Amino acid sequence: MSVLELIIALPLLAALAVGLGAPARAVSLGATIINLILVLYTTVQYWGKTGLAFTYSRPILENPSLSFAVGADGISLILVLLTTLVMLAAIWQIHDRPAIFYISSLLIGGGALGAFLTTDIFFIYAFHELALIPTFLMIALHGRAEPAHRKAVAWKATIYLGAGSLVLLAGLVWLVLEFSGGSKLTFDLEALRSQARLNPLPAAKQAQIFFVLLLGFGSLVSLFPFHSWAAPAYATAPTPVAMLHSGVLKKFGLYGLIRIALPLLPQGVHVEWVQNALLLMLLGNILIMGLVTIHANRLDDTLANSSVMHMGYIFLGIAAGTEIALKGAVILMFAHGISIALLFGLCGRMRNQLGTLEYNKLGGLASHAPAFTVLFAFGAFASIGLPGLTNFAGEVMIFLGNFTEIKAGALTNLQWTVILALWGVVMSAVYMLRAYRSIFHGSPATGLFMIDPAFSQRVPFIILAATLLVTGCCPWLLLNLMKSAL
Amino acid sequence: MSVFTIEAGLALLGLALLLLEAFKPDISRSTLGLTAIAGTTLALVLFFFVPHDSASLPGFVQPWHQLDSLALFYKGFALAITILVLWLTLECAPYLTRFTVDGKLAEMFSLPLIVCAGMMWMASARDLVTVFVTLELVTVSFYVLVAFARKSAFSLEAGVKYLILGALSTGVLVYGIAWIYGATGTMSFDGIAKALANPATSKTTALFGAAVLLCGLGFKVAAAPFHMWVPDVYQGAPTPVTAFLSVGSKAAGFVVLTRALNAFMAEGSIIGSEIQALLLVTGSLTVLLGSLPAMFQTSVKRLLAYSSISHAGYLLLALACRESARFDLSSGSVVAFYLATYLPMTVLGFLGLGLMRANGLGEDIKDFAGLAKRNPLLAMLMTISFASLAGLPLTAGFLGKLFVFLGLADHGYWGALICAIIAAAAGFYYYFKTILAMYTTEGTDVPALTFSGPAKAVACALALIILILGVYPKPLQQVLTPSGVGMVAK
Amino acid sequence: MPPLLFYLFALITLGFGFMVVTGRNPVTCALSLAASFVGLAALFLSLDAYFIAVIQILVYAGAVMVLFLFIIMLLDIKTEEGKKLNMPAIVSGVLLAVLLTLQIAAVVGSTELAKKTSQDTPLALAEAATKIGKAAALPTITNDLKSGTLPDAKLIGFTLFDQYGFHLQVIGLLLLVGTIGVVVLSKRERSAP
Amino acid sequence: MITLGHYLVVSGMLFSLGLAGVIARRNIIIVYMCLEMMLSAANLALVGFSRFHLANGLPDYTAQSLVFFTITVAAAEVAVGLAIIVALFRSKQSVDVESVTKLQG
Repeated sequence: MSVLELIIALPLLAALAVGLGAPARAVSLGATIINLILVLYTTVQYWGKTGLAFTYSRPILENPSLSFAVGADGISLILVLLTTLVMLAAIWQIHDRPAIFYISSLLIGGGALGAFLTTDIFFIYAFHELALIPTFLMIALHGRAEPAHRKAVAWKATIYLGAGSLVLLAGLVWLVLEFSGGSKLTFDLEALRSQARLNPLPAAKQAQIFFVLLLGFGSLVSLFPFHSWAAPAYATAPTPVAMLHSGVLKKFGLYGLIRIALPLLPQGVHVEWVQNALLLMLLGNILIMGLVTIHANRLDDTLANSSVMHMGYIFLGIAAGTEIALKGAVILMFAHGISIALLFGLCGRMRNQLGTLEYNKLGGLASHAPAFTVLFAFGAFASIGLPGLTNFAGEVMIFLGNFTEIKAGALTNLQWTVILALWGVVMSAVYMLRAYRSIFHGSPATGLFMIDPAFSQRVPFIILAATLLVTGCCPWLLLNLMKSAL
Repeated sequence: MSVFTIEAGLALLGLALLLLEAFKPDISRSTLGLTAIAGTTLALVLFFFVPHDSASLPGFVQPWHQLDSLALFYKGFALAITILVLWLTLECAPYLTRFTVDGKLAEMFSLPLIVCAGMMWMASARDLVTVFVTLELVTVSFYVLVAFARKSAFSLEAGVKYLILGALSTGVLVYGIAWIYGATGTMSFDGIAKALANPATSKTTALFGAAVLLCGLGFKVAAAPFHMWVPDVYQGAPTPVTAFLSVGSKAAGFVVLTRALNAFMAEGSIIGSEIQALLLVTGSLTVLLGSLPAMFQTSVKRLLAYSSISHAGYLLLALACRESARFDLSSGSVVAFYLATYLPMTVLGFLGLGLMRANGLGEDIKDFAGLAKRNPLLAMLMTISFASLAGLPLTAGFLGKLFVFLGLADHGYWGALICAIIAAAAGFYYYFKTILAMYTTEGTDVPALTFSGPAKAVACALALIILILGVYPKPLQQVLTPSGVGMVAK
Repeated sequence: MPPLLFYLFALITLGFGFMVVTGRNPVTCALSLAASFVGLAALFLSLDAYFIAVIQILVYAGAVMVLFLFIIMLLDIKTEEGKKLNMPAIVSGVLLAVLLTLQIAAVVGSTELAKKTSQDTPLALAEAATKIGKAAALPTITNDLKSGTLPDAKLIGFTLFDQYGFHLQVIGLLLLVGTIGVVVLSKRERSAP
Repeated sequence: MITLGHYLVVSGMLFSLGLAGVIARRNIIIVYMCLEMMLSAANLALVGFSRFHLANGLPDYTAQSLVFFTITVAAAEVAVGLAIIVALFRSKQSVDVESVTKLQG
């Protein structure tokens, strides 16, 4: 039994225990903290290593070859670290809620861990689906809106994500069929990779498959124009679900592109029509969603839309495909996950205490709740990309990764896109600063009163903020993990 | 002791139960039911220990029986579903007896035994005559079973509809057999395969016969466009019978279909490619016509009926994909695997419906509202069943669908693949609609719902099987070996 | 069979069949069906299937038709006079029937086998006496064959009991199930309402 | 001369007639009669083929055995079917297809 299996199993077993009536909060928090320790231990063990480590495989079916195979490299470890941190924060901040909140958080987190740590396409896909179900149910049942409205929102997300998953399944099936060689079908990612190295497909075919995968993974990550489910879903979702889905689960699509699509189809993304399509779509994410976000009037809308917008940068890293840009993309995935979870967590608290999130009804909270303000500032400034916080490192690497070689006098489409995308950073600054100012500064709005949470309630947010600061100042901590992962 | 002894023994047990009830009218319902269950369980246990080679069969059945892996698999399958159906009948008995004559249920325990024997014989059939007589034994028994709760207008109407369409399909089937016989001069599957490999055989005649025969079988397995009877009959029939129809009768139809297609599509068959195209079109149509209307159903029993049509479509698509170099699962293997996973999830679904009925609830989606509050365990089990029927990963239902998709993609049948994917997406919609209803919290000021200990045990066992097979399908590995179930006789 | 007789009996079969489909009075329909089956039995005779022809008359025209008539009389089912016809169903039924007939005619036209007459494939009775395997052990069959008569019933009986013993058992079971079904479905409740 | 084709066409026409009746008629008993017609048509085709697929110079008796089974099965089906129809008539006082409409569809 590998330690990775334990990491995957722990939250799922905890969810089962809570479902059978164990004390919800104690079991969930206990499992999550043990999990965090295990993940840190694993990361330390991995330090200095390269490639896939801690591999372990249990054959499940011989024909077609299917096995429960686990393994971790730098990228998966970073995402696993992200998952456990966000899980801890999300579960910790649950307050006075029925057990189903704990169960669903554990299931979403456990599903994400499974998706990041298994190396068999079948299980990667399956664990992601496992994590999606509680998301839908929680939005539909405990969302923060009228029943009819939240059901509509949940259905919209279900339809987009369900359709995206099926397109993804079609793409994965295609991959498996193409790369299984003459021998029997296999779902093992490593076997497929070695096959892809030995007999690469022609570029045109790579492009077709890559595009199908891009549509599938893309709609899971709210790639423009398949994004319209995301903002209402996040704005409506209960706080822990919003934190976990936008912070962690959404990264699955990007992870899939980096771990599955790029290594198996290295030329796919560089074929011109695919790249241009991807660039157009991600510009849609950055520019159009940026403008939409600026016009949002409520904090949850701003956060939800900004979460969609920031995916554009990560796609930009994937579109470039260079090593620096991809590492930047991974760092940005980590950074975005932490910062958006922090913001959604704080946003949920505000909604509980104030009952409203509309900017024109808020103001002057800084004087009542200084600690809260500082924590929010960490999230907001990280989201803008302030140097010293992790997001900055990621964004810079992505932008630079696109300029590794500049031919005299001619900028490529990629580079033009980067230049346009830089305007997105300005937009982020505009909406985040506006949100920050209208909530925390100015004259206190009448009838609103909010105090700092008790210290024990602050802990989850402090952990997230500290992570942003530490990895922001020392991005090499993360970079070191990914030495040869790409 | 041979397999045939077990089959004949089952039929005799069925008759014995009838006699018992006739001569001892005061015998209790549960005695009868438990005897039937015990007998079938004993048969299942014995089935694993008797010799499995054809030489062990008595001489007079040997020419008509084959005991290949396909037959053995379906025989075990028939026994398993019969045990579950008998048990379900016992569980639903208090409700069912309100609609039967004098509150008697004896035939509900004895006829399934005869049906089971018929299905087991059908699985071994080597020629069309055996197929015909065993199929009719099963069908006629089902006429009686469907209309059994005759004091309920629903059951009676379902009986009439099943009767008319069953008889129609019999007529079509015999006409198809006639033409196949006319084209090939034989009724044995091996002989048909041999004759069809001979270029001198008249292609149009053979094709016409095969198409008519497939239409006849299409009725039995509810393939489009012969699926219209399914929703009405499934909705009207008593719930245990519906479960039996949707799993047992369908599996029996598919075993015959597998055998017939192995003959029609054997290597070098002159009509192989046409039959394959026919299957693809029918399969695509069936998945769509099953899934799309299901989205608009308000009755869960009807919804399950439509979903059963759509599952038949996936099975037909699986049959269309013969093995290739890369995808070396024979279509028979995939069908067997799919049916093996289909059994626990469908029975669990109908079990839930039956238990709700027994508690005085209806079968509409609105009756499911707040089920999670009334009985969290039942809600969880039903969720597992529906998630698996929808084909969610990590449940048994996913793997079967995945193999169908793999087969279609491998052969490059993109049109059919797209239809299958659309149907799967629609499936997610209607199953989640029901699941959502169970967990909804509005207006759930209703009493709790109880069910018995044995019911709990069986339901939990079924759910566990669904989950275990979803992540660890190895127990079914034997079904999936290339030399396993349903290989084309080469 | 002379062509004239064939056409006569085919006309009887199809003509009365048509009356079944179109007749308004159920009694007429049932009697037409009986007549149609008599015509069909004559066609069976012309195909040297004497035994089948006889049971066609005994079982179908006799037993089954009586059952139908009995039920019609018992339930006192009136004619459909005055009820409106279901036009879409009629149109689709007729259309389907015409298409199917044309299809069958086309298939028949394309088959070499269908062009054979009974003179092309004569029965070789005397020759068969030596070739019929196990049945040759029965002197009644071989004697009949040698004397040039077709021992139709004997041969069918031999086939049924020699080869299809298992199927006969199954059919027996089926008839029993049918009997049980009839009892279950039509017996009156003990406590009459 | 009368060929096998003649018999097959007659059988096909009888089969189609029966099918048309099943679709178009509303009286369940007559629908059931039409079903019997279809079965008989199939029997005619079987007997026709058996006469022309000679086995050892005799008609092929395996096919005629099937006809024997079909007729038996048809008789059993008629019995069960009429019992169901009688039960339906008792509860509804009608044998019209249209009266079977409690189930949606």
